[in-house]
Amino acid sequence: MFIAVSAVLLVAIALGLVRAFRGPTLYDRVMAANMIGTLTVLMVAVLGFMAERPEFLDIALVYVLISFVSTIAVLRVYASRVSMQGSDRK
Amino acid sequence: MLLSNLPALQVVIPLVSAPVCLLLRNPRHAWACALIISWLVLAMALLLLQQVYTLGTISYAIGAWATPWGIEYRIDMAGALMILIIATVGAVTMPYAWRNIQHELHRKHTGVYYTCYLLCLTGLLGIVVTGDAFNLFVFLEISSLSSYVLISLGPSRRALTAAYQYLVMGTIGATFILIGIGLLYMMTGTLNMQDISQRLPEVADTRTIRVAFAFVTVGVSIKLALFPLHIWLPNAYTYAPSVVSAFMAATATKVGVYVLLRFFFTLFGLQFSFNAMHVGEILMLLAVAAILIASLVAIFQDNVKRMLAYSSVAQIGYIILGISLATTAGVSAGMLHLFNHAMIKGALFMAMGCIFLRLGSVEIHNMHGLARQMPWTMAAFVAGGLSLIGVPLTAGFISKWYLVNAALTDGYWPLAVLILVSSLLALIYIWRVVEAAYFHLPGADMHKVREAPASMLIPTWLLIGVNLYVGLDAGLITNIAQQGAASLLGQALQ
Amino acid sequence: MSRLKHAINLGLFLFAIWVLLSGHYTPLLLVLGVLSTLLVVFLAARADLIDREIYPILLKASVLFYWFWLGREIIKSNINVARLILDPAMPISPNVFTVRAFQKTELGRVTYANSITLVPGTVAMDVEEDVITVHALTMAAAKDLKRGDMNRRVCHVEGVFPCS
Amino acid sequence: MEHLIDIVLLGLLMITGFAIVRMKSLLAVAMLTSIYSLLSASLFVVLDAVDVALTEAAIGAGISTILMLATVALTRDEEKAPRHTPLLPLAVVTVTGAALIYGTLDMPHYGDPAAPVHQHAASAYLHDTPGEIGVPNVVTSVLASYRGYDTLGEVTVIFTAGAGVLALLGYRTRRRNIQGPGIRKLVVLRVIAKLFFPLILLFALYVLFHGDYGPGGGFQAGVIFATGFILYALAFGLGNAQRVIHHPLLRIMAAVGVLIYAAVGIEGILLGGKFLEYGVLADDPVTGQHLGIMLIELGVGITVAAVMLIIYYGFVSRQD
Amino acid sequence: MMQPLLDVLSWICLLGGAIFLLIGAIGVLRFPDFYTRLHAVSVCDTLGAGLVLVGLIFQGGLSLVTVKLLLIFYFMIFTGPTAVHALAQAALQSKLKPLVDDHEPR
Amino acid sequence: MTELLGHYNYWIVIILMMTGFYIVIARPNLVKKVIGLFIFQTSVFILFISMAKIEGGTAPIIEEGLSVYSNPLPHVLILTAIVVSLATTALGLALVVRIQEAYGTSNEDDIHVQDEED
Repeated sequence: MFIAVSAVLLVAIALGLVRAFRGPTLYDRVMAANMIGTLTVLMVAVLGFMAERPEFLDIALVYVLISFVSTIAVLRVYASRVSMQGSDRK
Repeated sequence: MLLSNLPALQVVIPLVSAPVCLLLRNPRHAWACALIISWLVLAMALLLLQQVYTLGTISYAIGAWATPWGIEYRIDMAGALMILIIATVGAVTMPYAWRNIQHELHRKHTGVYYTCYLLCLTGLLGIVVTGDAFNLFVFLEISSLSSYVLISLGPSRRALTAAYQYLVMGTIGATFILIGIGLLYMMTGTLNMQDISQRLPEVADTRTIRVAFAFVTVGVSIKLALFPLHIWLPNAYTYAPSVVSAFMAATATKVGVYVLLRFFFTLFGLQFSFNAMHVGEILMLLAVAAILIASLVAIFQDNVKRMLAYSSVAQIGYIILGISLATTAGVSAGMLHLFNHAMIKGALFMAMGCIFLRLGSVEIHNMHGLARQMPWTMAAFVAGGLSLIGVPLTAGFISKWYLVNAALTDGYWPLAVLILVSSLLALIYIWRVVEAAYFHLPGADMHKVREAPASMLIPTWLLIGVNLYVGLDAGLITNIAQQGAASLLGQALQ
Repeated sequence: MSRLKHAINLGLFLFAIWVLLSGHYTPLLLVLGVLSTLLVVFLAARADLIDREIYPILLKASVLFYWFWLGREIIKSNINVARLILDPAMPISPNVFTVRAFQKTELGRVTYANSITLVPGTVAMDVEEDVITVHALTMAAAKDLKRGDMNRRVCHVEGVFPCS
Repeated sequence: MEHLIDIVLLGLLMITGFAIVRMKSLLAVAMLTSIYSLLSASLFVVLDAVDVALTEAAIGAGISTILMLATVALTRDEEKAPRHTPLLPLAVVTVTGAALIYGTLDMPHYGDPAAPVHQHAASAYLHDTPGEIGVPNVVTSVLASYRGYDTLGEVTVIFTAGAGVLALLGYRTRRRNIQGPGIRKLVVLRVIAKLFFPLILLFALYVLFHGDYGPGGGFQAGVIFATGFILYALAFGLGNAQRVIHHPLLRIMAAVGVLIYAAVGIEGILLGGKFLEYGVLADDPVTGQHLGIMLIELGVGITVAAVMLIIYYGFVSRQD
Repeated sequence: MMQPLLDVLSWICLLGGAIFLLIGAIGVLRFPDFYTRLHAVSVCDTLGAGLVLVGLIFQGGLSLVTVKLLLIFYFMIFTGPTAVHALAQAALQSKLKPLVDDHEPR
Repeated sequence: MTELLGHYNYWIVIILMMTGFYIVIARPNLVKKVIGLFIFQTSVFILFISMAKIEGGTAPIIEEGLSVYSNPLPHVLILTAIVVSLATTALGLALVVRIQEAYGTSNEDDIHVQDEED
């Protein structure tokens, strides 16, 4: 059962990767990365149960936090650049 | 109690002082801290050398864990000699650094400079004393990372690109070494060098070990700037602050050579490295190419620092040539040259720093008539240059003499000719500077140039003094080099 | 004075989390837990984050009830969106509109905006003062949101009456 | 069955790698690098390396990606085509790869319990750790005690990076607390950051002190701690974050962490043992080990957190 | 007695979650523009992830594991929409025009 | 077949390493080079971790009732190596930022052109 779930997760990650490759905008890629982050969290949790080592959940928790912060950071760093360019144009 | 922990303290004391230096906001205090530590390190190095001289190889188990499980520090004669070289150059360049750094670095960087210098010193010492393959990688990275920073602090913007280029190549080299260590670990199950060398014969005939050997060799060759992989070196030495050039030229590549020796002789063993893998022939070929090509290129440089950098590549060729013979005579000649070249290049780069301080340039066409204004600096340069060429009564002559002897013993007489020819090339490039400084009429602004300050001249002359001393009485250092070579090769033959 | 109370509340909440996470109840780890909690509360105070109670609100009955309601909404709209995704014709009609948030506090508005985003089919694109720009996948989803059911319920939770 | 996941993940990694080579937009490449890290982190979980997975995720998907994006934001986004033909690099890569594949032919098989790697030192670590160190997580015991000296080197490496970034990028204190015109609109982010900031810090400390029992330790804790502050800086502006932890304080923290570590080692010498011998720190060797490991993990955590923030501040304060 | 029931419940949840995750991923691929794709991400973030976690909670029983899973769930519920919102906001700020259906008036 | 499965991991890892290596040596953009180094190093980490895996083993955190653990030593080494790679990445990127400020470009070829003009 866990196998089936992790297989589905892998397929979903692959689909997310396709979106990350195709873009077309940066935001699509960030979105794909964010989704892959979520899927990875679930994957780690499921793997933890599969290996019967639920200590793995700590890792999943860290992933949630890190992928959130890095998504936000990407957007903020990029947004500051966009607003900079905007002010340049004026 | 402290004495028995000397091997650990040798590395840990500069390590601890680096963060302390960062905390000292006043650059003068940071400098004083670094100065004291450098001389302390030299004192410890001498004590350690004396211990090894009397007691033989020292083994120190960090954390008191038995060897294959914990990390071992292992110092034999070759290691002690290396430590002495590093510590000497470090101690001599430190008093020199103050004026040089004030002049060449932006004010806000001076504090960080001393921190990074101490870290670099830590890394280099750590590489030499460790008996653990992975620990070597870690300290290699400490020294590399700090030297990237040190180089990037140079006065022109090209220092940044030079540092970047070095970073990329250095990281490739380090990663290659890491791959090699990984493969070795995979086949032997241990990281301790002694332990690996004992377990290696069982698996020596596998393709994995051969590949591991190749990767380690290529990786270390990048670090020590062996001929076709030297491209990072000229830029790095040219654009780094002068004191950094002096320190690095005298230590960093030398430690690279030492790592190569460790891997070839201690870890893989003479038998495997030279008989099974035929690394001797390849090294000899590359060394010959390095000596000839780099010397030729050096002749056409206008920037003297760049010229000295190419000359370094050529001199590394000599050292490698000695090693490639794989005889006690050859290796000890290589190690002797390693010591001598460290002293020579250190002194020459320091002389360039003096000139840069007063002249603002190290290009030959700006040096016309300089000898009249800066007689002591130019005299130091000439003395160092003579040693570089290998004129009798200088250190350079001694090591070349041993090198020629070693080559002749093995019947490689063309090598002897090669050494002679390349000495002529060295004569040409040194002469270009001498000609400009002594025999050309001074330029219009030359009368404003003054002699370098004593704080920079004295350290320069100290290294020149070592050169001349070795040239007159080479007994002690030759003895140490021979013992070092014997301990390297002897271990391999066991 | 109330800042201190908030700080104590935060500390208790964090310590509870620590105990739940830890799973090792040796004296050493509990002491470390207390120290960690104190450090975090200190930093949060330094960062000027203890201006109101956030965590205790999350455990109020009305909030739990709201979560329950929101969960049902989420499931419903999830099934809707899933159908849209799988439909070969993909009958979507994306549209953008604005809604006014009735909530008075920042926290309330954010709860509302995040609830909008949580429910698939609508995404809060922008929050400026009390105007929320929403992107909806279908007209139906937009209509659903415009009815203002969720808006009122968030107000309820916030405890701000009456909603204008 | 784990094999299957392993194979698929490696395949995905390979595809991502190729995409990174081909992609011209550097922002896209940075995002793909982050995905690459996440995928390799999951692979580490499959391969039982939980501590490594934790670190790789925190480093690769977190701070490295942020740094890469900050750099790309300062440079031009599009990558120019190389001027030289890629034939020589291609040849070099092919030769290197071929050599490595040649080397794999005599390797022990993947997962083979009889491989030499598992016999010598490793089995001793697994066997002796409960008795000698008394810590369930063998990775922690090897990291902090058996090979504690490597970890001292590791902290020094990170300290070097901090000093280097300090030298290269320096720091500028922001007077303006709020950056960009859009900060007013960040209300959602601000509220969520307010909610999460204490939780992330607490979680970092939890990871720090539970490294003995589960995945984690000083390094991971330091990174997570810094991440919490990065989130704060993102939501409330760099100026505010610098107000909470001053730059001089960061400098001190970076140095103090290394000093704590080294001091534990030197204390071992002063108490008559070897450098980094924790056994002599207390009457009972196992207690001494515990104490030593805890202290050095603390040192690691402090330095890493400080250096991460120094690096982040350094990069972001260049954005003007 | 309870165990088989819990198992069945957990399998149902896991399977359902997996299906929603897959659908969400397909949506991310199929939807025509960035803003519509965000809705598909929402599907993954909410019901997909939620059901999988609930399924795991049933497996874990009443223990610390459950607490950690709940904590993950809690984190996800807050971070997911915030990230999606931040994405939409950033895209809007950079003048990325949403695809709007013009058949029906606003 | 066993040969293939037994080495599959290593071969893919080698391809990954070479991908990163290729980026470093073939691409002129300085940021991309650093990214290449990052990929190169990360792939080496996978090589190490692969060799630590034991068939049927589990994470090396000792627990009652489990007997087969994967090898902890490579994990420790790679933890250190990850830190090193982060330090390298940070320094490399900091250098790129400074080069960009000094040269106005982060393309190696353009920098060469500017250097030759000096």
